[in-house]
Amino acid sequence: MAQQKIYFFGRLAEQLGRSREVEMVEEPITIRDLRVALAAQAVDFADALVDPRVRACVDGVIVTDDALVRAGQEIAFIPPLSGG
Amino acid sequence: MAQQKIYFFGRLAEQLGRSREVEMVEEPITIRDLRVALAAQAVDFADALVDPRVRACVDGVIVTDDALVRAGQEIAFIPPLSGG
Amino acid sequence: MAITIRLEPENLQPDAELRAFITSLNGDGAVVSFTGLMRPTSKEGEALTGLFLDHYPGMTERSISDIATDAAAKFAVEDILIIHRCGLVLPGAAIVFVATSSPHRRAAFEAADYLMDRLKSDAGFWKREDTATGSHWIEPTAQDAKDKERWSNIHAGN
Amino acid sequence: MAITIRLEPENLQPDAELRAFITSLNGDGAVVSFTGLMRPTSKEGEALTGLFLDHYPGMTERSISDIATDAAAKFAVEDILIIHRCGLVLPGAAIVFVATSSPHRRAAFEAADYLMDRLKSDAGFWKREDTATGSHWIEPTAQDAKDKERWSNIHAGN
Repeated sequence: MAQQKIYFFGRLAEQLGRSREVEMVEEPITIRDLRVALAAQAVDFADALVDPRVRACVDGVIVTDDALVRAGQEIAFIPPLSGG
Repeated sequence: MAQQKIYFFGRLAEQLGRSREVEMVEEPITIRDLRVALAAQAVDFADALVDPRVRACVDGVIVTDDALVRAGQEIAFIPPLSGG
Repeated sequence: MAITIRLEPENLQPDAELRAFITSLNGDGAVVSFTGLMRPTSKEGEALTGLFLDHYPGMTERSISDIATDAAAKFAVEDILIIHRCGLVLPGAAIVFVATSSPHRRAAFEAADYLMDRLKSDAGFWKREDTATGSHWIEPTAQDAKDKERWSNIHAGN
Repeated sequence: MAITIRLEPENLQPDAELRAFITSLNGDGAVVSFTGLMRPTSKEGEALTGLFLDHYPGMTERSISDIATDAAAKFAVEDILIIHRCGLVLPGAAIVFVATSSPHRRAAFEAADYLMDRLKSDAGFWKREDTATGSHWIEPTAQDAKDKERWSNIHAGN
């Protein structure tokens, strides 16, 4: 089972820290399933992960919940952008 | 008969110099009559004075040919403005 | 044609940036700049002690670069410079500096205006307003979305 | 609200002017600047050695001041700065620098755009283009008149 770093930005980074090490229980996995798996592992960021306004980024690109992700890719969860 | 300085700008200043001393044969006088009087006194700027695109300024304000001017006011003839 | 993008973590000096931009030009006649300064109060009128801009390295630069590329495609501009602060900005300090150049001024004005509307809604930042009594994270406003929409129906063929 | 107008006979430095303008602001968030640089060729493509701007002291300043006052009445801007070269300008040097500030960027952009359109057609200058083989005086173009007209039907009620 691979260790995986998950990054957070904005409000989420303030609440949860800049990143967390989690277990990738299976892979490839959809973002939708990853949210559920991570929420079970890390109770304190369950709220963030189930909020549909919080979106996932894979390798720096915002993706939908259907996107597949593998261990070793850069994974982040981000709140709505504020703009510049 | 009063001495009067007439100023020129742009192309006219290049052709005629920055200013000329002339005689105010009568006053007040309309710009229209002043053009004729000055053209008779100063042959080299007759062409400039009869050109309708060359306009008169009195005390720094562009005026029509009907405007009356007196000796002692600041009088200038200007070619069309180039803008900034 | 040159596009330059920079995230500035420390101190953004609009005058030095304008000088460097003008010095780098190659015969263009028109330069438009926009400087966005941190206002000392929030939209609600609270006094602000700071504005924190969080960013996602790589993703944020790409979001700005995409905006600049879109502007270059839409308008007949020669050079585009975008410098955006990240980190903590203090009241009165510059948050963003944008400069555009073109042979004629219309394109330079339009491109700078467009860049700002896009940056305001699409740049990859998370902003937190700090007051003496607390802080809160802010989201794009309806006005930002409306400003961006100004550009959706024009220049469509360009 | 402050309007500042200056004729500059020697050397116009956009960066220093932008710095001074920003330093003088009182909490405004948006600053737009326009810098007009002398292009090295005429509209007809001849290489230029210089551009001479003749002016009528007093009248020229008043023409610029009137334009600034009109802009202040039309747009919700706070401060307006216009610095215009007079005398001999060399290729690549700045001819005009305009800066506007306002709480929100739309007014600052519109006012700067308006000021330039008006200055181009209504500022009290006579311009002579110098080439290696001679020089000629230039008159406002049809494009300048058209640019100025852009503003005649909008903001009529403001």
